[in-house]
Amino acid sequence: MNDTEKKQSSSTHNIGIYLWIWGLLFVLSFFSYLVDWYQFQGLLRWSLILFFMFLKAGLIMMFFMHLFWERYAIVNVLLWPMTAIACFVGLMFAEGQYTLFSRLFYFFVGAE
Amino acid sequence: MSDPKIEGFELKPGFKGMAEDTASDQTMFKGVHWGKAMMWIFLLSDTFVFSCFLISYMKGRASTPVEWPNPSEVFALNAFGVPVPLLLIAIMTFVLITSSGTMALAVKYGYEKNKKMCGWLVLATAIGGLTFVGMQVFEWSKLIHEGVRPWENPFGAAQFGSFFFMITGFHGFHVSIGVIFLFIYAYKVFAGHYESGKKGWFTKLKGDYVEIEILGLYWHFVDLVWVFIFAFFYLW
Amino acid sequence: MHAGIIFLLVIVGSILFHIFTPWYWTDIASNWGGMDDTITLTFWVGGGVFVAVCLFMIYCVFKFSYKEGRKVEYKPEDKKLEKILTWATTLGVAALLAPGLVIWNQYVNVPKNALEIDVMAWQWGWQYRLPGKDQKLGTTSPMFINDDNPFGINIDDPYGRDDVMIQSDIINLQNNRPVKILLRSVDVLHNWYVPQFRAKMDAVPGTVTFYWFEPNKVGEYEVLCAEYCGVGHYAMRGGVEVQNDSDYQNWLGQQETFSDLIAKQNDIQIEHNKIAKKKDLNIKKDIYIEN
Amino acid sequence: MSEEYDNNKTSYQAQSSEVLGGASGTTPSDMDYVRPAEIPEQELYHAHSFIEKWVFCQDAKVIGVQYFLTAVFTGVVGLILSWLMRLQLGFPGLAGFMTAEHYYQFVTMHGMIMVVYFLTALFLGGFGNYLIPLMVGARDMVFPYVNMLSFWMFFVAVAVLMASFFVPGGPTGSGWTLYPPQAILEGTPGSGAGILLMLISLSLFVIGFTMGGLNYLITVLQARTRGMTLMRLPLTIWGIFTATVLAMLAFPALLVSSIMMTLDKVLGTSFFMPTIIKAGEVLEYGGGSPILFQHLFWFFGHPEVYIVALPAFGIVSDLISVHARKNIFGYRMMVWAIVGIGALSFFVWAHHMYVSGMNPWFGFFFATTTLIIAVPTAMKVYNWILTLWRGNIRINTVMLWCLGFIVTFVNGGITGIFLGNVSVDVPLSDTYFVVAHFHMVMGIAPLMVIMGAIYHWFPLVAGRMLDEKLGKWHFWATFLGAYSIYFPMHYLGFIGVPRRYFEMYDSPYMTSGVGLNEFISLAAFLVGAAQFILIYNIIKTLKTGKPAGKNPWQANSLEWFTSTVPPEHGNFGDRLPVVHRWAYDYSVPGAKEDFIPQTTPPSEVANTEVEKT
Ligand code: HEA
Ligand code: HEA
Ligand code: CUA
Ligand SMILES: [Cu+2]
Repeated sequence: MNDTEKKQSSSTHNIGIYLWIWGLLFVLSFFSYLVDWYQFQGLLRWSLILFFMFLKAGLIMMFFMHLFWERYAIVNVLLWPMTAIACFVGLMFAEGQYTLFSRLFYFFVGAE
Repeated sequence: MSDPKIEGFELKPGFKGMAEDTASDQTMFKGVHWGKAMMWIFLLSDTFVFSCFLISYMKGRASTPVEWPNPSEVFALNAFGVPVPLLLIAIMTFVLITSSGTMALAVKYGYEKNKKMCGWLVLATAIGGLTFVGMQVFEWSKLIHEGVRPWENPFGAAQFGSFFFMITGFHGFHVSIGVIFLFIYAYKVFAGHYESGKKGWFTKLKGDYVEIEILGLYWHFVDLVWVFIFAFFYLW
Repeated sequence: MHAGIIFLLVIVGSILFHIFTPWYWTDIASNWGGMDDTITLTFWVGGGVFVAVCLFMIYCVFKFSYKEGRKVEYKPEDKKLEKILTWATTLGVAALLAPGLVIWNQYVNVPKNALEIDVMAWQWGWQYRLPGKDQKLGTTSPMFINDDNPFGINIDDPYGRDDVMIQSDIINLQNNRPVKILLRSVDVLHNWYVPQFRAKMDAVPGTVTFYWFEPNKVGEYEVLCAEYCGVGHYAMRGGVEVQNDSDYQNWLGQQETFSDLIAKQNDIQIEHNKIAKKKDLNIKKDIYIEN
Repeated sequence: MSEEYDNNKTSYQAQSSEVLGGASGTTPSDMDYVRPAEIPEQELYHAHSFIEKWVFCQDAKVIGVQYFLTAVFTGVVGLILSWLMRLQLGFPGLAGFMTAEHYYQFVTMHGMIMVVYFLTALFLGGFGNYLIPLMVGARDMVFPYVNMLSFWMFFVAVAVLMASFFVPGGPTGSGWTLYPPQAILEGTPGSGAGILLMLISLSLFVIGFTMGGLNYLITVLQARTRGMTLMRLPLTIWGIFTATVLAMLAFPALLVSSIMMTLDKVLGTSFFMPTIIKAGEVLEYGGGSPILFQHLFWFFGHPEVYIVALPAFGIVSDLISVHARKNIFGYRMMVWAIVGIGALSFFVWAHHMYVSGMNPWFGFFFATTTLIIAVPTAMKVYNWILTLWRGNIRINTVMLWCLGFIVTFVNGGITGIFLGNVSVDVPLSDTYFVVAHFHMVMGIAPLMVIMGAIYHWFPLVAGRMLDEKLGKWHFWATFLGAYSIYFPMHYLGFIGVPRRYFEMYDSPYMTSGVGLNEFISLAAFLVGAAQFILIYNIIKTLKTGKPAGKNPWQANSLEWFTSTVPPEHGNFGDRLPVVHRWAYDYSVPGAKEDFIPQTTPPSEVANTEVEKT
C-alpha cells in the first residue's frame, strides 16, 4: 500500500498530527507577534508577516480543513479562483499608490 | 476525509485522479457529502467577501495622505503598568486557535463515533468562540471609550475606525453565528441525533456526524480569516 | 423562405443606413484623428465580420430549411476548421488592438510643452485656471474654497500667486497648442467632454485626473458633462473658444490673476464680513494638520 | 417524523449496485454497461397542504415558475419605465409630470431591474431551477428547503425594491451604477430612503441568490444521474452552471460595496467619500476614494453581464441544435469557450473605467484582456452558424428567435470591440453608443433567447403548444422593432450625445437627432406593446392550446423523458434515467429516426456511428 492510498483509505487520522499542527499554529502566531514586538520595519517586516500568514493559513487549510487528504478535484476548484483575487489585489495596490501620488502632487496636503 | 470506495470506479491519486473524477459520471467530488461540498463552495464565496473587504482596506489605507494610526500603540493594553503592544489581540488569537484545535479534534472523534469526546470538544469550541466574541466586545468598547468612531478617531486617518469596525464586525458576526451553531450541535451530539440518524430540526435532513465536519470547516474558515485580519490590520 | 428575405433586408438596410446616414461624427477639431481612424478600421473589420456571419446564416436558412428526409451532415467537430477560425479571429483582434494601444500610449503621455489647465467642476458648472508667467499651477485644496478664494488655491504656494482665474464656464484656447486638462471636482463625478476634440476624462473629487489634446481648428465649441452627476447633469454645459495666437494673447491679458484678487480684497477691507466662515474653515484645517 | 417523507408514494427503488436489466447482459464488458449508482436516492419532502404545495414549495420546478413569474413582473415594470423614458426623449414635454428627477429615477430603476431582478433572476432562478434537475437527471435540487428560502429572499428583495417607489423622495436616481459620492448626496433624486432601500434590496438579493446558487452548483456537480458525465451535459446546463459560478464569486463584491455605501450614508464613514463642498459648505466626509467603489462595482458588474449572457449562450445552442436537427458543432469547443469566457470575465472589469481617472496604465492591461474575450465568443458564434450549415432547419418560432439572437448578438458584440479598444472608447464612452451596445447585446440578444426558450419549453411546463402564428407575429414585431431602436442609436453616440441626458435639444449639433429620437421612441412603444402578444398567447394556450404530448420537438435531452408531462415532483417516476450519450445525436447516419435520446442504450443503435462521448 503506497502513501497516497493510505491517505485516502483511512477516514480518520492519528491524533498526533492534529496536536502537531495545533502546536505549530501557536508557535507561528507567536513568531508573527514577535515581528511587531521587535518592531522590524520595511521589507523584512512585510516578508515575515506574509510568510507567517501564508504558512498559518496553509496549515489550517491543509490539515484542519483536511484539504491535504481531499482529492485534487476539489482542491483545484477551490484554489483557481484565487487568481482573480490575486489580480484584484495587485491592481488595487497599484491604484492606491496612484491615488496617493496624485493627491500629494496636486493638492496641498494636510488640508485635504 | 470520508471514505470513498466507489464501485466500478478506480480512485486514482493526484492530477490523474482529478482528470478522471472530473470526467466521470454522477459526482465530481468523489465521496464528498453534498452538505460538505456546499460548505466548501459557500466558503469560497465568503472568501471573496472578505477579500473585497481587505482589498478595500488596502486601497483605502494606501491612498490616504493623512497619517495612519500605529496599530501597535492603538491596540496596546496596560499589563502591570506597562503598555504591551497588541496584548489583547495576541490573547484573542490564542483563544481562536485553541478553539480551532478543539474543533479539529471534535471532527476526528465524530468520525470515530465517539459521542462523548466529540460532544465535549464541540462544547469547548463553542466556549472558546464565546470568549473570543467577549474579548472583541471588550476591545470595541475600549476603543469607543477612547473616542474611536466609524467616522472619526483621535489618532489619525478617519478611515482607520471605519475599516476597523466594519471588518472586525463582519468577522465577529461570523464568529457569533458559528457559536450559536456550535451550541446547537453540541446539544445534538449529546442527544445522540447523529447516531440514530434522527431527522434534523430545520431542513429535516437525516442527522449524520458529517455535519460536525461541515460545521468544522466553517469554524476553521473563521479562524483562517482571522489570520489575515491579524496580519493586515494589526501588524501592518 | 420569407424569414430569410426579411433577415437579408435587415442586413442590407443596415449597410445602406451606414452609407447614407446623416448622423455621423462631428468634424474633428483636435489631434486625435487617430481615434477616428481606429474606429473606421474597426468598422471595416467588425462590420465585415458582422455582414459575413449574417449572410452565411441567411444562406443556411435559404438552403437548408426543413424538408422531410433531407440528408443532414453528421459531423460533431472539425478540429482543423476550428483552429483556422481561432487563429484568424485572434489575428483580426490583434490587428484592431495594436493601433488602439499605440494611440492610448500617446493619450497618457502628455507632451512636455502642453499648457496645463485646471478645470474645476461642481454641481453644476465649470470654471478654469491657467498658470501665470511661471508656467506652473499652484497647489490647491478644497478646504480653502470660499468667496475670496474660489479655486481653493494654497495661499502659501508661490506658484499659485500668478495663476490666471477664469470664473466663467467658457475658456479660450490657443490654436495648435497642446493643452493638458487637469480635472478637479469639489463634489461628485463630472466629465469635461467636447465631442469635436474626441477626448474625455472624469473629474473625480479627492484626486486630480488629466488628459491632453491639441485643438487645431479655430471656433466655438460646446462642453458637455459626460458623467452622471445628479439632476443638473444634462444642463451642465460649458464652452470652449479656440483662437489664433493674437486673439488668445489679447484675451489672456484681460483675465484676473490670483494676486489681483487678493489685492482687490485687501483694498476694500471686507475681511471682517467673512471672518465667521473663515474661522470655521481654519479650525477644520488645524485639526487636519495636527493629525 | 420520518413518515413525512414519501408517505404519499412508495419509496423510489433503490439504485445502488443495480445494473441495467433488459435484453443486454450485465457484465461490465457489455457495451451498455453503466456504473452502478454511487449516491443514494434523494429523499423528497412532499407537500401536504395548499400552502406547502404552491407557496412554500420545495419542488424546484415550482420554485422555478415562481422565480419566473416574479422576474417577469419586474420585467414589465422595467418595460413601462422604458416607455416613460422614451416618451420624454422622443417627445419632450408631452408627459407633463416628467421632471428631470423622475426621469433619472426611471432610468436607474429601469437599468437595475432589467439587469439584476429581471434577467439574472429569470435565467438562473427561473430556467436554472426548472431545468437543472431535469436535465442532469436528478429528482430535485440537492437542498430543496434552502432553495425555497432562496426564492422567498428574492421575493422580499423585489418587495423592498418596489417599496422604494413609494417612500418620500422616491426611488434612487443615481444611475444603475450607483456611483458615489453622487448616489448618496443631495442633488440626486432619492438620495435618502431611495438609495438605502436599493442597497438593502441588493444585499437581500445577493443572500437569496447565494442560497439558490449553492443548490445549482452542487446539483450539477454531485447529483447527476448514472452515465451523465460533465461532457454529456446539455450546453444549457453548462451555461447556467458557469454563470452561477460567476455569480457566486462576483456578487460578494456587490455585497461589500453595498455595505460600505450604506455605512457611508448612515454612519457617515468615508470609504468612498472625499472632502466635498456643497453649496459652499464642507461636508463631514473626507479622505475616501470614489474610484474604489467603481472598481468594486465593476468587479461585480462585468461578470454580471456575462451571468446574463452565458445562460443565453447555452440555451440558444440547444435550441439551434434541436431545431436544425443537427448536433451542435464543436461541442467541446463550446464548453471550453463558456468556461473560458467565464474565467476571463474576472480580469476585464476596468474596461468600464477607461475614462474614470484610474491609473492610466491599466488601460493597456484591460484593453488586451477585453479583446481576448472576443476570441472564445467568436468561436461560439461560428459554431452556431456552422450548426445550421447542412442541417435540416425548422423555421419555426423557436428557430426565428435563435436567428434573431445571432444577428443582434454579433452586432452588439462587435460594438463591444469598439468600446473595449481603450482609445476608441474615449470618444464613445458615456454616449448613446454605449447604450446601444449594451441593449443590443444584453437587452435584446438574451431576451430573444428567453423568448425562444419560452416557446421551446412551454409544452413541457404546461403540456400545451403555444400558437405558432401569434408567435411569429410576436417575433417579427420584437426583432424588427428592437433592431430599429438600437441600430440607429449607435449613430446618436457618434454625434456625441451623452447618455443619461434628460433632454438635449439645445445643443446646436444635436438638433439633427430630433427626428431620429422620435423614430426610436415610436419603435420602442411598438416593441413593448408586442410583448403583450406573448401574454395573450400564453393565456389563450393555457385554455385552448393544442396538447403537446411527449417530446413534441423530438429532442434528446432528459427533460423530455419524464414520467409525466408536465413532470411531477420527483421528475422521473420510480427509476432515474440512465444516460448513454451526449444530448446531440441528431440525424445520425444509419439510425431509424433523426434523433437518439440520451437514454437510448448503444445496443439499440449498434449499426450507427454515433459520437463517442
Ligand atoms: C450581456 C451583456 C454584455 C455582453 C455579452 C457584453 C459584451 C462585451 N462588452 Fe459590454 N457592456 C454591457 C453588457 C455586455 N457587454 C453593459 C450592460 C454595459 C454598460 C454598463 C453601463 O455603463 O451602464 C457594457 C459596456 C461595455 C464597455 C464600457 C463602455 C463604456 O462605458 O465606456 C465596454 C468596453 O470595453 C464593453 C465591451 C464589451 C466587449 C468587448 C464584449 C465582448 O464580450 C463581445 C464579444 C463578442 C463579439 C466580438 C462578437 C462575435 C465575434 C465574432 C463574430 C468574431 C469576429 C470579431 C472580430 C474579429 C472583432 N462593454
Ligand atoms: C436587460 C436589460 C435591459 C432591457 C431589456 C432594456 C430594455 C429597454 N431599454 Fe434600457 N437600459 C438598461 C438595460 C435594459 N434596457 C440599462 C442597464 C440601462 C442603463 C441605466 C443607467 O444608465 O443607469 C438602460 C438605459 C436605457 C436608456 C438610456 C437612458 C439614458 O441614458 O438616459 C434608454 C433610452 O432609450 C433605454 C431604453 C430601453 C427600451 C426602449 C427598452 C425596451 O423597451 C426594449 C424592448 C422591450 C422588450 C423587448 C421586452 C422586455 C420583456 C419583458 C417586459 C418581459 C415580457 C415577458 C413575458 C411576458 C414572458 N434604456
Ligand atoms: Cu456634471 Cu454630469
Ligand atoms: Cu464589461
